[in-house]
Amino acid sequence: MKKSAKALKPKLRTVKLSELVLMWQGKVRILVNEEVGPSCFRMALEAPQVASEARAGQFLHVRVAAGYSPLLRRPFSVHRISGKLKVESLKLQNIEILYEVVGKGTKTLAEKQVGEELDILGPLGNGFNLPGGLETAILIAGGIGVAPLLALAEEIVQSSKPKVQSRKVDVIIGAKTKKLVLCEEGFKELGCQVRVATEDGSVGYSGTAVDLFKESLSTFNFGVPTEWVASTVYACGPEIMLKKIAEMTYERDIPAQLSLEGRLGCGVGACLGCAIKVKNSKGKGEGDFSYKRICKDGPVFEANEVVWD
Amino acid sequence: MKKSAKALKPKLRTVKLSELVLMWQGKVRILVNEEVGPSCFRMALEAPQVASEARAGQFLHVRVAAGYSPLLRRPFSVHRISGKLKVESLKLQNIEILYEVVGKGTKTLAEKQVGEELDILGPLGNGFNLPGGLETAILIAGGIGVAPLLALAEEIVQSSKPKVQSRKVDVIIGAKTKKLVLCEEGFKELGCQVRVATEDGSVGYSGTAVDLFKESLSTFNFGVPTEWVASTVYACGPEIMLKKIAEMTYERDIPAQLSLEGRLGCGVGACLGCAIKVKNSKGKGEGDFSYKRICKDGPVFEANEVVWD
Amino acid sequence: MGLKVNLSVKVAGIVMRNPVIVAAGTFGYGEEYESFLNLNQLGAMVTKGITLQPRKGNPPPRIVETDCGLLNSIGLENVGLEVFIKEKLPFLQRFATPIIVNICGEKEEEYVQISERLDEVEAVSGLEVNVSCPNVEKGGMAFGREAGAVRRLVSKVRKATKLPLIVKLSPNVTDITAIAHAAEDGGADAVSLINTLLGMAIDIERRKPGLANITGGLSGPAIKPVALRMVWEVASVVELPVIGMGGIMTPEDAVQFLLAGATAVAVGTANFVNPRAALEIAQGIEEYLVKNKIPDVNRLREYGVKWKKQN
Amino acid sequence: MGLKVNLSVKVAGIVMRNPVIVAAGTFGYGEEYESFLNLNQLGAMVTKGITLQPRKGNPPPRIVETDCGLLNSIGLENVGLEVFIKEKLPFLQRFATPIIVNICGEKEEEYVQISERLDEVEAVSGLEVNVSCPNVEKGGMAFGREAGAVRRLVSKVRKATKLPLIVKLSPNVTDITAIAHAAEDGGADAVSLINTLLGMAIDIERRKPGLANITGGLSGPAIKPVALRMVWEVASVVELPVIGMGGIMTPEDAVQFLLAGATAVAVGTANFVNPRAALEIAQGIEEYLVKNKIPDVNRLREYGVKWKKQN
Ligand SMILES: Cc1cc2nc3c(=O)[nH]c(=O)nc-3n(C[C@H](O)[C@H](O)[C@H](O)COP(=O)(O)OP(=O)(O)OC[C@H]3O[C@@H](n4cnc5c(N)ncnc54)[C@H](O)[C@@H]3O)c2cc1C
Ligand SMILES: Cc1cc2nc3c(=O)[nH]c(=O)nc-3n(C[C@H](O)[C@H](O)[C@H](O)COP(=O)(O)OP(=O)(O)OC[C@H]3O[C@@H](n4cnc5c(N)ncnc54)[C@H](O)[C@@H]3O)c2cc1C
Ligand SMILES: Cc1cc2nc3c(=O)[nH]c(=O)nc-3n(C[C@H](O)[C@H](O)[C@H](O)COP(=O)(O)O)c2cc1C
Ligand SMILES: Cc1cc2nc3c(=O)[nH]c(=O)nc-3n(C[C@H](O)[C@H](O)[C@H](O)COP(=O)(O)O)c2cc1C
Ligand code: FES
Ligand code: FES
Repeated sequence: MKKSAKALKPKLRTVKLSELVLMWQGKVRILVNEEVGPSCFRMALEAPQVASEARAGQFLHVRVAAGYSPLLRRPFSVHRISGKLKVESLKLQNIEILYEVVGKGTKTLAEKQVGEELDILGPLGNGFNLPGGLETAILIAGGIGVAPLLALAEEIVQSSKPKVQSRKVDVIIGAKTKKLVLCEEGFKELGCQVRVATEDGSVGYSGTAVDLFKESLSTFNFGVPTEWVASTVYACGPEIMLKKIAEMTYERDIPAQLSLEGRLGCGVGACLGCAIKVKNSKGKGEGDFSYKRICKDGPVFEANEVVWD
Repeated sequence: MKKSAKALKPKLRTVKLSELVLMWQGKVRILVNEEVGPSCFRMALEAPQVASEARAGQFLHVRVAAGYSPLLRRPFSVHRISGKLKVESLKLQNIEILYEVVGKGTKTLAEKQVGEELDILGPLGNGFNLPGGLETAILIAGGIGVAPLLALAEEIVQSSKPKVQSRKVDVIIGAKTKKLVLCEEGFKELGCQVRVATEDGSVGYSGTAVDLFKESLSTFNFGVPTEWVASTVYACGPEIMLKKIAEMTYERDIPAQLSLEGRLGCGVGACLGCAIKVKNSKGKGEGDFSYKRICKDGPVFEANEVVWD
Repeated sequence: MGLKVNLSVKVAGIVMRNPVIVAAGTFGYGEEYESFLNLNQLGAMVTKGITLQPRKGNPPPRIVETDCGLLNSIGLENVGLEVFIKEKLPFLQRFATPIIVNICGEKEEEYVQISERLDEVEAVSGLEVNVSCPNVEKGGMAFGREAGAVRRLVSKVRKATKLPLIVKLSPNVTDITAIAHAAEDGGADAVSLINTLLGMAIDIERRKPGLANITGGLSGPAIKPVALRMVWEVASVVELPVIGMGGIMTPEDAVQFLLAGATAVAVGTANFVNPRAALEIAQGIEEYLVKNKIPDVNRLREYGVKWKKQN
Repeated sequence: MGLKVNLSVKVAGIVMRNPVIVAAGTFGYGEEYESFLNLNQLGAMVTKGITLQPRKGNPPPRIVETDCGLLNSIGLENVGLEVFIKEKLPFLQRFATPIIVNICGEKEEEYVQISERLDEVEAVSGLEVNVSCPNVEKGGMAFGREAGAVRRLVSKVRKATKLPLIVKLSPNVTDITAIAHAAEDGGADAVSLINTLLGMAIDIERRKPGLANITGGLSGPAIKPVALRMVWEVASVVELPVIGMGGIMTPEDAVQFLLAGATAVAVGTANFVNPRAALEIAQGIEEYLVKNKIPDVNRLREYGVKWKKQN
């Protein structure tokens, strides 16, 4: 299985899309800021300048307060690009983020009122790659990790409409408990096949998203070797989950792209604060690594290039 | 004139009232926060613990934001004590402040919504003194300086009701322009005689409150020497105005009490940050001074003890 | 709160019911805060800096707020040693809380005289020797900023009193560990740090310094990262217990200092914002210990000393 | 805007259209910010610190936010001198803005080699000699913290290049004027200050330092009062022009530094918050001058030098 898959694996990152688009900074209006789950909010912003350029996997760098509390911007993945009109020439209007309140910045964000303005920078970073021959996309979300994956599902479904053969999107949503399962409906509306895993078994599979993915590998038709060729795993979630997915996909030679998090400073590649260890392409040994920037070289990385500590 | 007045002048500060009352810290609810003039707001707080203890001239030390922006509390004079019920035993309910937006802290305060909570400390400092024989109180307010003087007018009017011979309250309100004349109605409702001065002459006397006071001295019946005995000037406003009033009242031997401002730290007398130069009682020479604390020894000072730089 | 945890610490032989002290100059002589909290619940109280003679202090403005910080140039205004003993100490003495007197002098001899005098005063539990005040013999600030001078001063004071000696270090130095070592060599029982960072503000409308004295001492959350680094550096190399301070506003801040190696912490500027800050911080430390199943606050300082820099 | 005011300044012989520079390490190699602003409108650009060989930098986490501040321990990750010249400089060269290269070495000899090499490179307008980077010959940090070492290094670099030399001072010293004098004696054309204050943060949940490298450099509004004080101290005693920085976020902050005695200012952390910060600050300085009827920005620095401390 390993050999044949490797030979046929599509090459990722031949085009760095973010380098072709313009980044934008400015104030945008908040259209929606609603609680969609315990401590989880969906925020819609009127930002045509960004919406029309953004791709799934990219992020917005948001200044949550005018003063210095907090001082730095906060990054949030593009969750949904909406307000699209059916006329081809018209641009997309709105951009959405999905966020969880975990600290000062997200708390401040959650207190914002509809109609207020928000200073954003974006779209930043590299989006997910859709290899030419992609047939099945396996999206694995852990907790708030669904945020960029819904945008990805949208992008895949949209890109597969006109001429290309319809692409299949399989989604696994993992969460601690039933109430924290986000976006199930959203994926279903797009025609994705959705499986849910909860750690407490309150709905769906009882276990983590990774457990469910592992089981799916053998029981569902993910597992047929020839299919891997045109399948890619896309995952976003806690580091421990991503690490496990990286190991599993590496062992089985499944191409996988991960959307990583980390502490950002500038968000544009200037401060070198968001370093992540990656294997040197030329390198062999364990110690041969270099640092990449999450914000600029990522936040989407190939699973097998990341060095986990 | 000078001699006779001096002999009869009542002694101030025989009782330090603030030392008898308890200070309180806690969160109180905002009942009103309305713009009453350009950049001027009136805020009412539900604070029975403070309202029942507070005296005119004392202040509240307000934490305008939960974070560190700004870091320190902001002081505001007791402007009005309201919600009093006619039953003797019931305490006062509400306390009001009147403030002008001049910087970060007051801007944040102006953005507060009715129903929100505010962390306050108070009542702090020494209030105005009402000497026993007081017959005429001359209140001189410059700009936002009306804030403590309305509370004082209330206190004088209330204290003069039962047995004491009715006290006269003459008020001079000075402001840059008509729109900035605050509380005229409030004083009138209390039965005070009110004169207004505007620097641009848009209403009332054309000039400053000090100019009007000076003229009043000779043209109105303030000027009869024997009357001074039982008259006291109470003033609050910009430093330059207070300095001039101090000079004028000193020359004429009129007792005067000033409510001073300055930068406060703790507000309770602990940090020694709010120093103001005062003449040493025993001292003679120019150089013989010591520092008092605005927050604890003031904010009301006798005009003739202050050393102006 | 299932677990019963120990909050009590011992610094320089002084036993405190909890590790939270109120810092010198930020709690007056105690009486100013009596209405707001039960002074018996503090770990210890440190007084405003006391000098031999009363001091008027600096002209106003003496304080300016900065972003997340406070600049002060009080200039050691205080009632002087004798008035302190007669008029201020009797109030403080009513409480069970240890009283530490922060002392300062213009000359070594003054420190010695103050220490000798306080040695006879029963109510005093210890001395905090402030070696970072202006106007001292060896050319102002340079005094607490030079290891030799600190060693000499501390050893002279050491001879003058049997009281526990805490030496309060200035952060305005190249290497604070050298100063801490000097204090240790001189015979200190503990060190406390940091005093304020020298800073300045300018009023651009008047085009003048914000403080009459031009420069002042910076305190508050702004200095916390610097304070924490210095506490860690010092606690890693000296044997003495360390009292950590600088920008502590919350229980979480205090725990950071304890993890860095401090035995106790002091709360300064936070008192101005919240008079009950010290008590709430002590409570919060207790909750942290319970939540993390750490039975004794003295365990926290074992963490920091193990961290070693690679380069 | 009635009055036409002059914003142009000259620092170390480098003429700048306005006094606002982007600080080393906070603006990458310029290209990262090109989408957001017209780089031609900056007073000058300072590059990320360049070393002879490429450097990987420190392990993550490399940054932590603090109250009004940012701690970083990037560890001088950079592409190395030759790659910088070949791959990064050509981009920067397209703009009319002076390019100042921030250089750093592990040994004196490295600084000398870098300076010699850049002396031949036409696009470079000047060098900023970073004497406060870790891992240098004389025992790390102590290097830029000791006057003698600074004097020797600067005089060696001085011989290696005819380029204007700006020496960037560390604030982690007892007396920054002594270091500034040393830079002056060594032959510097200007000094820039402050670099970051050494600080630390601790994660109380994991009970570990917030940065992998334990300590890091503090920047942002938190350090402004300290920076301002040091700029004022240095500008009051040295003849050299001073580039002031540390926590400048707004035009008002920048004016404070100019009044304190700086000839130009640099904007660092603010770039992360607002990529257009440097331009908006330059504009705001112009508005301040117009409003206050001050015809030339060079007048501002005449204020601070007149302020004298009483004690
Ligand atoms: C490219 C990118 C995309 C992201 N997209 C989303 C998204 O779509 N939805 C969403 O909810 N979150 C997303 N995040 C995470 C989000 O940015 C953080 O949760 C947020 O910045 C926290 O801010 P705060 O002020 O609320 O918390 P803080 O007060 O800053 O931190 C709270 C706690 O979380 C830790 N922490 C904060 N940020 C990080 C981090 N980046 N990595 C590790 N620990 C951290 C802190 O150390 C602290 O313990 C993304 C992050 C990145 C880098
Ligand atoms: C005892 C007392 C009672 C007061 N009562 C009232 C009141 O009833 N109503 C009211 O509107 N104001 C009152 N003030 C003034 C009020 O406290 C300040 O205007 C307020 O703190 C400003 O906060 P800010 O954050 O908005 O302004 P900041 O951003 O702090 O300052 C704005 C500008 O004002 C200057 N400034 C701020 N505070 C002072 C000060 N205290 N003295 C001199 N300059 C200062 C600053 O230097 C700056 O230039 C009182 C002050 C004191 C000491
Ligand atoms: C207004 C004020 C007065 C101070 N007076 C003294 C003093 O007299 N003696 C002393 O050793 N430290 C003095 N300090 C320093 C504090 O004790 C403390 O070291 C410093 O403020 C840092 O702690 P913080 O950030 O919690 O305030 C003073 C600090 C402030 C803010
Ligand atoms: C992420 C980061 C990287 C930095 N890298 C360098 C550097 O390579 N060389 C240098 O001299 N200073 C470096 N600095 C210091 C800045 O140039 C500046 O002196 C400091 O940040 C203070 O200014 P600020 O508060 O405006 O950021 C760096 C600062 C930051 C925040
Ligand atoms: S956050 Fe600055 S380089 Fe990535
Ligand atoms: S404000 Fe602290 S003593 Fe007055």
